[in-house]
Amino acid sequence: MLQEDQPRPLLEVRGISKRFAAVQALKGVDLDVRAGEVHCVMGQNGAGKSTLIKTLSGVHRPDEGQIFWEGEEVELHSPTAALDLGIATMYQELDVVDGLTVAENIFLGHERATSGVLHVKQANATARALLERLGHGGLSPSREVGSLSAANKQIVSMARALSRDTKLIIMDEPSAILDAGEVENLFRVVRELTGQGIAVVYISHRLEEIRQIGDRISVIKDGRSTANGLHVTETPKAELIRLMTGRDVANVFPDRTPVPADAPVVLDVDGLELEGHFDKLSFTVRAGEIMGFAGLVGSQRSEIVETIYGARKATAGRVSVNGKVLTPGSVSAAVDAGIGLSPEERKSQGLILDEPIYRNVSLSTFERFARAGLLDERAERHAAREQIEALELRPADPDRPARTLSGGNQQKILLARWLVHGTSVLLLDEPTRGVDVGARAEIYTLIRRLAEAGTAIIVISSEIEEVLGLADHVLVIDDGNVLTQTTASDIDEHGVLDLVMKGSAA
Amino acid sequence: EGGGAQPTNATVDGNAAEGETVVIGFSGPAADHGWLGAINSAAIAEGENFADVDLRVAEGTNDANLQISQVEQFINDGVDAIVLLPTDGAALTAVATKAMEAGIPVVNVDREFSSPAAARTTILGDNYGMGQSAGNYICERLGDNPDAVVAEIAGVDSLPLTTERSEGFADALETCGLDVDNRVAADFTVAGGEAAASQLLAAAPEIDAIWNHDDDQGHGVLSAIDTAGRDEFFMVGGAGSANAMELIKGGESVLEATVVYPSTQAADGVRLARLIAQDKAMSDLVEVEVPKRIVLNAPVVTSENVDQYLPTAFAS
Amino acid sequence: MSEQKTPVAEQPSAQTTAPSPSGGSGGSALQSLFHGSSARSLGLVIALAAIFVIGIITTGDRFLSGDNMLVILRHASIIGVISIGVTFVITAGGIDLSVGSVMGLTTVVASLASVQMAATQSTWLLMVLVALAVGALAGLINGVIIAYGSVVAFIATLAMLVGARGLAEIISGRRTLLVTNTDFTGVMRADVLGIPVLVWIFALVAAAGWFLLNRTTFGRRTVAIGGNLEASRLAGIKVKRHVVSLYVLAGVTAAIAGLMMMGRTTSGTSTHGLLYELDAIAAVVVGGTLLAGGRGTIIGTVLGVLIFSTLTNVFTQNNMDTSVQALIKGAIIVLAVLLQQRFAVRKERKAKAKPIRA
Amino acid sequence: MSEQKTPVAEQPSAQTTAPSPSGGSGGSALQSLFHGSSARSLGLVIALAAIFVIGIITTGDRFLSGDNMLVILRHASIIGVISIGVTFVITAGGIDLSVGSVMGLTTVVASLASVQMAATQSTWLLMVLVALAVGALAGLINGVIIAYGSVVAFIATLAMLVGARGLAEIISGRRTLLVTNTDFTGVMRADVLGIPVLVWIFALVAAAGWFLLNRTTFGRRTVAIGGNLEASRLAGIKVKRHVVSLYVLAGVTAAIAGLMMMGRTTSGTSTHGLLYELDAIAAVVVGGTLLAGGRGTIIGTVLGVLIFSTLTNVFTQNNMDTSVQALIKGAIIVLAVLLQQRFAVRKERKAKAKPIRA
Ligand SMILES: Nc1ncnc2c1ncn2[C@@H]1O[C@H](COP(=O)(O)OP(=O)(O)OP(=O)(O)O)[C@@H](O)[C@H]1O
Ligand SMILES: Nc1ncnc2c1ncn2[C@@H]1O[C@H](COP(=O)(O)OP(=O)(O)OP(=O)(O)O)[C@@H](O)[C@H]1O
Ligand SMILES: [Mg+2]
Ligand SMILES: [Mg+2]
Repeated sequence: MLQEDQPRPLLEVRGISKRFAAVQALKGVDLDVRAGEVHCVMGQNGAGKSTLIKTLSGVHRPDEGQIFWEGEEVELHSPTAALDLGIATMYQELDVVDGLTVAENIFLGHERATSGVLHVKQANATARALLERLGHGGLSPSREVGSLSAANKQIVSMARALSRDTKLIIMDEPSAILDAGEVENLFRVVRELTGQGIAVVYISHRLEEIRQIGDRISVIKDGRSTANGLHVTETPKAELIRLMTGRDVANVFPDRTPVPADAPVVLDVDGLELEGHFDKLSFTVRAGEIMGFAGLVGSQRSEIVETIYGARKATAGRVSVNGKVLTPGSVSAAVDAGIGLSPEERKSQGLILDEPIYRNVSLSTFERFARAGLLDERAERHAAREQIEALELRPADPDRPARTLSGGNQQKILLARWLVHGTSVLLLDEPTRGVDVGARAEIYTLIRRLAEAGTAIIVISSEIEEVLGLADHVLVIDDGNVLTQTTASDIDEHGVLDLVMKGSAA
Repeated sequence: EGGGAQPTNATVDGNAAEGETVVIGFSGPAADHGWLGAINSAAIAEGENFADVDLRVAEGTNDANLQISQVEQFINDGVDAIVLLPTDGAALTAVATKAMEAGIPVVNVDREFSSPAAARTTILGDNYGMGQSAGNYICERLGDNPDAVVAEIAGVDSLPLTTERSEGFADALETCGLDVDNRVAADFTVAGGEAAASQLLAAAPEIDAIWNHDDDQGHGVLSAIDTAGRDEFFMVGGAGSANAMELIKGGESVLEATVVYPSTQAADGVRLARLIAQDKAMSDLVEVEVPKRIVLNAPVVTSENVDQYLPTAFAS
Repeated sequence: MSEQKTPVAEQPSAQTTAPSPSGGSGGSALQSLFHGSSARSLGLVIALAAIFVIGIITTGDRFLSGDNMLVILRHASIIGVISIGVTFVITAGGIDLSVGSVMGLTTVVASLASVQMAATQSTWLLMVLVALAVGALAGLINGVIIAYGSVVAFIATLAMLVGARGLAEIISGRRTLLVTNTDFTGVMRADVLGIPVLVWIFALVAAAGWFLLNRTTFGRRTVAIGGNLEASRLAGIKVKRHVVSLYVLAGVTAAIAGLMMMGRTTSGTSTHGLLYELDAIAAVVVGGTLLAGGRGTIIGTVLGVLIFSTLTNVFTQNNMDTSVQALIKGAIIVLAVLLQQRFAVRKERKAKAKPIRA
Repeated sequence: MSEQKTPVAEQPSAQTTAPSPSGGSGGSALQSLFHGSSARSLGLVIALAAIFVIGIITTGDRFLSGDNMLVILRHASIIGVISIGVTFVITAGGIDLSVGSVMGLTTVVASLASVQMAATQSTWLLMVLVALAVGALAGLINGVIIAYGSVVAFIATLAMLVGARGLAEIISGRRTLLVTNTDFTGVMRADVLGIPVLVWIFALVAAAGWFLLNRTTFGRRTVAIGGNLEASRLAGIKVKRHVVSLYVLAGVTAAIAGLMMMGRTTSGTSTHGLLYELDAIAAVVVGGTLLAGGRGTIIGTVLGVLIFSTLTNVFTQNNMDTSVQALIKGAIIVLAVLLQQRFAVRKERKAKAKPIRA
């Protein structure tokens, strides 16, 4: 709660409510943010964090409640209104335009121009300075954003927020697609900002990060404030988790069950090569084994699993599943052979946002619920519902369009898809990106359970801790090359970081 | 034009005799319906008839811009004569004038230029006259019944020629106190005629006479009449296709008559262009030059005179 | 982020198109299916009713007579069959501009003297087979160019529009070929239970289309591909193959429409089907199928076709000038879409009013 | 992320279309701008060159003569100007089917006796103003219906296509109106430095279009809206207003084309511009502008227009049957797009071969 001796808050939110069609996303949320602080907003998936910040950035109009900016009540009826006040937002979903250059993206909406004519040089120079300040001086301002990796797009998005004359920067899960090194860099920038008196509202599901960077914390649960302005240093982790989830979660990785020595090799990757990305890659994954891919963002881990899956056509080498060699470049062959992929960008690669949950769950299997091409929706729905319940997907309504789910729950849909399918190899590209603590533990348990049932699993994660905690074996990858292959217990976070730092310096 | 020599007025045989080879450019609208298809085919056939004619045919188009550039191309190529059936007479006047100024005689077919200087010779079907002929025929048949219901199925309504035909029709009907009670427009196609006619028949439960502007779309019109099972009226066609004339000859159809709109205009144009380019004259005229303007008749073909017209009718 | 490639106009509707939740208690599939489109269809039904009322007011009983209704239906049937095929293509996020042209081509080939001669010697079904084969082949070419050649559907089918018309002209020698096979015309021009065969065909194709789109894996794949092509591909759906089959389907409906046209006009010519592609797309989109793909409704398409055909009928009944018709038609297209959207929004609002807690 | 609503055909090309990074060392903006489209334009230049070679082989020097080049350019100029406007609309993810129709309407209104009379009494520029006003107004109506009425652009402009043609017919009484103002026709039909005014206008509009698209906020926002509408909105761009202005722009280019047509034909009629919308869209997309929006190229559009117009010229030079022409044209549309994609892919491969770590 706001203390009497504190200065007037920069931003004050009182009793904000917001309803979408059938969902009451916010039911009276309070928040106060002071200049120069990092204010963390926490809550489970679907708690309403993104909705809250969208009301603060003028995207959604709240149904009820008031917003005060520097003590004055304001109405934010458009993104421009918020930007004009000095509120800049990095949205959870990447908000860059692929067809424009880095500099053009940064200045989109407030272009460096005289009567409409662009100052390309000036914009590029300013952009370069901004990028340098963000520790990414190597990113060319004239490069087209469509050719950048997701992490670099995030940098562009941050540069855009910084390019405005802002007093408050809202970051909705900025670290979700960043690796350890990038997160360090992000924190450096955040500290620099707060040093200048700029306030930062920071949303993340990574509790460790909050401890490192946050000053105060507000917690939202089911659209209601359950805590407001707690001091980070005074709030134990367990307390936070209780405030978010209403219960205790042991946020530990499930115990490993040793892979039997005679477990058969399920996935055999032999001399796989994708021109321009990686070459001569060989490794095997045995039944019941979890293989972790560690590495920096941009180390081509996604490309590797996508090539195994046939989504990209390998230029050389072969992939076999249970001894059966797969047709290169054919996803359907891979799926038929029993491989499943949960892709990196779930919205664009994974989900049909306007279709109901159950159809998203059954996207790879609906043929199974058909006789002579005629769908048995009852059976399909039943199978989907089982997984929805098993994964505690919220809302548990199979007919709700996937678009209206929170990020973590959308991720669960993808897992449910392959659970219905029952694959023998599961490729998980960033499976816990944007997933809350509670759900994370559930997903870890689930992955482990699948492994115990004999599934061979590859997990890519930018959180080294997660790779080490979850996997049996770890491949440390840099720029498409395997630096080390080792059992997870033989290496620690620093070991991995040292390896990749050395690798990329070379 | 024509060089220095005096045109010669040879006999028909003399005119047919092979002369120096002339290049004739032909450009017309897109052959998107039977009559225009026949116009094109007849022109090409006429060109092939003469060993001394090298006929260049430009892509049929309904776009004045494209047709202008085709004529410009003919001018550049220095053809000996141009036969032009314009998509729109007024729109092609300027470029035709340019051709004439460049010394290339232009034979204007069917749709008249807005300036007499744009063509060496103009050969026209008579659209207004065509409507008049149809109207007069209907007047003759129904003149004693001022309450008679007359319907009209026009062609492409956006074309000026359709407006002319309809005006001629309305004016002729007026002379016997009739008017057009129901009017629909099709698009010169079979399908369009069918669609328009079936709607028309539904809208007018009792009809005495129908004038349909085009025999090609008339095939569709007759299908619709057949489908509706109606026969209380008689119908007059337009353009004069062979199919229509066969039906008139057979006498079983509601189609009693058709107004000829010559589909050989462009072929005539090619002939005249050849004569002009070779400095010949029209053999049946005493005049030693090809005339400036020829308006073709729009006769009504009935079962009585059909045999006379069948040979020149076009197969749609 | 998903808004990304949506056409400009989609922006606000994207918010309102989320199919309504069918209630926390889990309504049946049937229920949810109808729910989704019924609100939009209601707008169309109202538009159609309004046109009917105008028809009745201006022309009285004549408009409502059984014969006139059959005129409307017969007129709707040919474009209707094409529209069913186009609905599938558009639902999958594609477009087919060549249907009218392909239809013309099928009528020309099936009316060729040689084909008709062979048909007379064997059975009229031969003409049907030939037409279907031509339509399927044209669709196959479209599909392969689009799916395997990665040419945008708009351009690939535009090329087919131009090319098929040219081919039809060459084959027919730019003449109208008469259909003389009386078995064929007899069947196509007959009535069954007082309803013309053409109308029956339309009804059958529409019913089959509804079933295919809503009840089969084929339909599910179509919607999935239109909703998110990349996700469908990564889920293991053979996207390219399916896309090809969609254009083949559109080609086949064009061929069926061609056969109906041959029956209706007893002729085959390259001008059959001129500009039908625009009429079909207009009917499909006015009907509520998303031009961007991911949502398709056969019922909406049928209503869309009926609206246009009834409109034409009312115009003719009132002996209206063709230019004025065009002006009014333009206005009505916009109004019908606006009306349909209004209802979809209302539906959404109602859902808001009785919140369902998940 | 961008795949979602992309039309079916985009799938594989979406992977290959990522413009090449212009090098980590930071090439100049100009360099990167040209880089992006140059690979695709190369394919077009090759296609154009191939048509030229065929022209030269089959017709020799006559084809290459300056006069013939001017014939090609004059023909290209009118459709070219329209295509520039359409490029903007398509780049923003929209479409405008009404440009041809609106062009016809502007010629009719500007050629009305009353307008010409007033122009004779004052200045011929009055006719220009009237035409521009009509075009802008039509575009405004399109834009408002699309942006504020949320009607899909395809349908809204289809309605305008039908409606504007009807209105033009009513106003002109379906007659061709003669342009008698000799000041106007004098200017429009003149040559400057041996080049026709029409060609100058095309060159100016194209240059202005290039500048507007690549060097101004307006252009960059157009790309942004086509590429990611939601992101554009979040960045504070007034998306609706911008969309309206895009359709106004297309209307204005249609009006300019109308004026050129009036100059060229010395007439105004409702049939001017018939089917120009399809020609323009074909030229724009063949030129390399993404039909789904988010990438536009004026240079590509100009090349696309020139390809079609040179092709027509070569056809006529060779006295080719019109139906065969249609067939070949269809094939060439597909080939041009395939060729252009091939080059884009090659470029991409090259870029991949030397990965750049940012
Ligand atoms: N446009 C929308 N339409 C309908 N419901 C929505 C919409 N946006 C969000 N919701 C719903 O509002 C609730 C809050 O969502 P929100 O995205 O704010 O959650 P979040 O706290 O950001 O979750 P996460 O951590 O997963 O990002 C969820 O139940 C979600 O399904
Ligand atoms: N379309 C593209 N064109 C050119 N380069 C690209 C393209 N997409 C990605 N890259 C580059 O390829 C590299 C790999 O990118 P990506 O981020 O997908 O790797 P990753 O190992 O999967 O990382 P993550 O840890 O996020 O999974 C990066 O250097 C990126 O800049
Ligand atoms: Mg969120
Ligand atoms: Mg990746």
